[in-house]
Amino acid sequence: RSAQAALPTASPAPAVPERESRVTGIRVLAVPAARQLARELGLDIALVSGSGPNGRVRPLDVHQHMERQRNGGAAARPVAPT
Amino acid sequence: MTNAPMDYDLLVIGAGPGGYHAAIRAAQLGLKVACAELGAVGGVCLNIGCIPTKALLHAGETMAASRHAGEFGMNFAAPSLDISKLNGWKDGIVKKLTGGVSGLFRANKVTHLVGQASFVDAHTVQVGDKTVTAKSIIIATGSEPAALKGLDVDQKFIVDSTGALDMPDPIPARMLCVGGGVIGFEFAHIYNNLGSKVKIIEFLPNIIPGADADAVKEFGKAMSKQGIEIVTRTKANSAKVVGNEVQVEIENVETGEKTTETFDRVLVAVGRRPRTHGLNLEAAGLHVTERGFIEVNRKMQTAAAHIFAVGDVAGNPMLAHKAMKEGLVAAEVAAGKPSEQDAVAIPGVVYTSPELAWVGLTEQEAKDHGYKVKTGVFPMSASGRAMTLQSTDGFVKMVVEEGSDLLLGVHIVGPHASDMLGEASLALEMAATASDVALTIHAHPTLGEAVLEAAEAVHKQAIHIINR
Amino acid sequence: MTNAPMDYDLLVIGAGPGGYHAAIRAAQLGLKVACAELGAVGGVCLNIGCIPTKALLHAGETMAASRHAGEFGMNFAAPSLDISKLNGWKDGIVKKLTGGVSGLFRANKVTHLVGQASFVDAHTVQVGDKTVTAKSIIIATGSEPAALKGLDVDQKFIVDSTGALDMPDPIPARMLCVGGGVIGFEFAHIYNNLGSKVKIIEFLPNIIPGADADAVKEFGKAMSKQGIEIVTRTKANSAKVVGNEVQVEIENVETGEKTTETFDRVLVAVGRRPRTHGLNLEAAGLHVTERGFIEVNRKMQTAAAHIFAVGDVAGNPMLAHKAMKEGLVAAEVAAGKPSEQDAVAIPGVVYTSPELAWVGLTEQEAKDHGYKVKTGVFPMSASGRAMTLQSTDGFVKMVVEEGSDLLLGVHIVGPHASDMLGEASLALEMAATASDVALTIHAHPTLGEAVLEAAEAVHKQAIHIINR
Ligand SMILES: Cc1cc2nc3c(=O)[nH]c(=O)nc-3n(C[C@H](O)[C@H](O)[C@H](O)COP(=O)(O)OP(=O)(O)OC[C@H]3O[C@@H](n4cnc5c(N)ncnc54)[C@H](O)[C@@H]3O)c2cc1C
Ligand SMILES: Cc1cc2nc3c(=O)[nH]c(=O)nc-3n(C[C@H](O)[C@H](O)[C@H](O)COP(=O)(O)OP(=O)(O)OC[C@H]3O[C@@H](n4cnc5c(N)ncnc54)[C@H](O)[C@@H]3O)c2cc1C
Repeated sequence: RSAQAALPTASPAPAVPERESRVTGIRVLAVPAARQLARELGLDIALVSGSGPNGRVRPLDVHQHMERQRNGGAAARPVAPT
Repeated sequence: MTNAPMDYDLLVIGAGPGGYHAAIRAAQLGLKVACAELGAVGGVCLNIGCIPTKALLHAGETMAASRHAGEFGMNFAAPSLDISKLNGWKDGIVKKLTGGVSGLFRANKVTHLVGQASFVDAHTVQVGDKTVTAKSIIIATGSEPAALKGLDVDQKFIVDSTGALDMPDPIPARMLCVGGGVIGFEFAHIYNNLGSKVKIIEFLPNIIPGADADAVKEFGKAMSKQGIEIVTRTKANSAKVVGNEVQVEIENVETGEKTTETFDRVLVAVGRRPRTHGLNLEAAGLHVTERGFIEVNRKMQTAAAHIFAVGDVAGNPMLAHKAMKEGLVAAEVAAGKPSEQDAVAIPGVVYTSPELAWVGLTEQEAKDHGYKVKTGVFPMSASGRAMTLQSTDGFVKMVVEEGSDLLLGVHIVGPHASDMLGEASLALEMAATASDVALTIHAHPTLGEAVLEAAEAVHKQAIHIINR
Repeated sequence: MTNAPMDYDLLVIGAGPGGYHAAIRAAQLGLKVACAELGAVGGVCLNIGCIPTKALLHAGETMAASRHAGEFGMNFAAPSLDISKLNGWKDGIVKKLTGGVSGLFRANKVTHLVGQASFVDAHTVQVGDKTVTAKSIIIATGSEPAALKGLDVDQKFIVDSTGALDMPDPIPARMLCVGGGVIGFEFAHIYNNLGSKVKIIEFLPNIIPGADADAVKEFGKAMSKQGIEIVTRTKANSAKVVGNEVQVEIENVETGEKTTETFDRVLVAVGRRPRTHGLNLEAAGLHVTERGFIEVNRKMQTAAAHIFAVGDVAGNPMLAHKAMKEGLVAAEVAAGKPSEQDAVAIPGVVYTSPELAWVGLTEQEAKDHGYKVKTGVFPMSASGRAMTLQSTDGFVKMVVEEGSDLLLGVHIVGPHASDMLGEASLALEMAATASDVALTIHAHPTLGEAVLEAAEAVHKQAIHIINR
């Protein structure tokens, strides 16, 4: 499999993104619509902090993240941009 | 390739679920689309896969239901079975669906090109005797049954999944399924319900590879109870048609012991391999992996960014809904959208009765990923709805991360298990916790209450079982 | 009341779904619990409601399935029907489930007090000839069938839902259901499948009040197609048993026209009313509303904070899963937890075939709430799985807020519709959008794909229909 691919492996098990977005998990905890929105806005979903349980990211969190970035990024999480 | 305008914005090769989803979505997004198909639209799935098996499974289950009706005083005599009508009914459903796809192509202005596609260069493809150019190309050529040395498929006595779909008259008295995967079990279930004595042999120590070990055990128990003989660590070395019978040499791969057994029909269902022959991939600068797949990234792009591969040809699991999702993603990317195949979980189903259905991580996979795991199990035997459906074998098992309560996987053996996957899949994609499921009202009396109760069981708060 | 220690931390009155859920959850949380019940544990739901109806529905559907099997060449002769065995099977399931609840009471150390409960004061209740005190009390006394003037239930010729559960031998040739609600339709479907000619009359302009208008229309069409005669704006004025027949005066409430028709059995299913008689609520300082309900807040507390009411007696909708949820909330609050009945949506189901199942807002309700509404509809006739199940009547309709894409309601007519509610309910509780559902992989071929496609249809991107 290619290095950038994070595709289903040998069994019908989930794709496992290689990057870790939080300590306890290996999944980006974001609802599908938020993941799509982040892509549309050209944003790495892993950089958005979610307001839900376990930091689950919803579309509103993505919008708020963009808002903060527009306002100078002061409130953005201290994560190195990709 | 010249600088002349291209014939199409997008050429899709193959009109199986991956291909026709790609073609239709691209057309919805305004692209000028053609789809090349050498056989029937609908691919393996509609013509000789998902759909005809489900039709036969329904027929088999109707037979089984009539037998169980005696329990509530409804006594049926054995029905007469018109096999040619059964095959015709099944074929009619296939025709309706493939005709539907053709109609959708017309309505969405997708040009259907008839013939085998073969690359000329990275933007040019020969289809039959036509040559067409396209800005983007999606390869969706699917897969075909893997052969097994020593068992020559004649589609009459020794069949692959395609031959097995043609129900013979009479129903074979003794049936052997070589391969204890999803396809093997679906056919075993069909033939068993329609009257065959069925034996399944599997090389590996476990049937249904990829599914949760507990679920597989429960599923195997239910199948055995229905009379299907399941033998693991066993292989078929050879099969010889003698008269109207097939003599099969069967070997226990642990002891090396060999026996010869006689059957009336033998199904070879030992896997599928990606199909790229005749495509002339090299002309487009593409290569396949050691296992024959075309490598892709999350945007379904191959090594050439404007050429995509989706479905069975692009990797495991070889499932129609994976092909569909990938087809949509590739079409959207070709249309300039930022889509990705970012699914958390791809469900799997064995459409027997009870069904085995799962999505997400098995308990073992979750542990292997380093999760600290809790599970919750609720047996179908404690479900009122399952009792009224005379189908109390099975359970719902939930795999959850300890601490975060994050749902990692759901494994179901039971009636309508595949219908319960909707909730389970959505829960995984939404990063739901077991509490999210447990706090959601589930209608009573439904099978879905077993999902609720399994979530409660994670917290030792199920109501209808004693939590330990 | 004295200052002496109380006998129990919690006394639950009524062992229906609301009551037994409350009792078990409270015990799980460490409370000392008693549950008073004057009849059989399990209440209406297990004994004479949800469960026995579903058992009979399954029997009826097995009969119908055997008739449709001819389509695929499986020809069944009419079965012999042993009615006493049918009744016995149904009763056996009820016994198993109610026995299960008794077992759960024992395992959870819930004391079962036999007898009618009646308040002595706000902490003291007389149960049969015992007097018990409790720190908290949950009233879960349920409901009973509403009577209809002029139609005197004799449980033989003129029956309510309890009498209708006792299948007569022979099956009545002509059956009238007075009341076109959920219960009326479930019995109509049972009797129709088992051979009765069934007529349903409904006073209101629409059957199944509360359900989405489009869904109800589709549902009514499917029921009519199966031979059930449905007449709205019509009422029964009187019924008279003459020999072995019932003569019913039926009035068209729009024209005032009256006719007399003859039936072999008449079911009165015109609603249910909360049951508080004999409770002596006044002694606890409680009162009922004009319609007979006990008013509660979101913590299920009555005017007295330590007395709770849950289930049918606490308000509409009178559904078992609402009672269960409320029972859990009340128990948790009594145990000092911050629980609330905060459900976004309480699902409703008619367990016929096809089923009608819904959760959340109807299109009209959404508009009435001021939402700008978009809908997406996907017909079962375009579902491959539905075709293989010979059940293509119906659709999935999604009601979504324009702009935000927020899911507001899901309305399903189709096979296994109740199984698809799991996903719909979770989606509503998780505040999912139509995109969340559309982006989730749904296994192929499953009925759940119709949910996915309805979500896609909201965005005019369904694959298997032409989007307009
Ligand atoms: C018996 C059986 C039962 C199954 N049941 C299920 C099930 O219930 N659920 C499930 O999810 N999956 C099931 N599958 C698997 C499923 O059928 C496949 O995963 C799915 O069909 C893959 O879709 P695809 O679009 O990748 O390829 P395919 O469906 O294989 O379609 C590929 C198409 O490309 C065409 N093609 C190939 N090469 C060329 C060429 N060079 N030029 C032009 N056309 C070409 C082929 O003719 C074919 O029509 C089943 C498979 C079998 C065999
Ligand atoms: C034919 C029929 C079919 C139905 N099908 C469904 C369905 O499929 N799904 C669904 O969700 N709902 C269904 N319902 C409705 C469902 O049965 C009720 O909503 C549910 O039973 C309500 O539960 P409850 O705990 O509030 O009360 P109940 O189930 O009514 O239980 C109340 C209990 O309290 C006892 N009791 C009453 N007064 C006293 C007293 N003073 N002292 C001691 N005990 C007392 C009663 O004996 C009874 O056992 C159906 C109803 C009927 C009639």
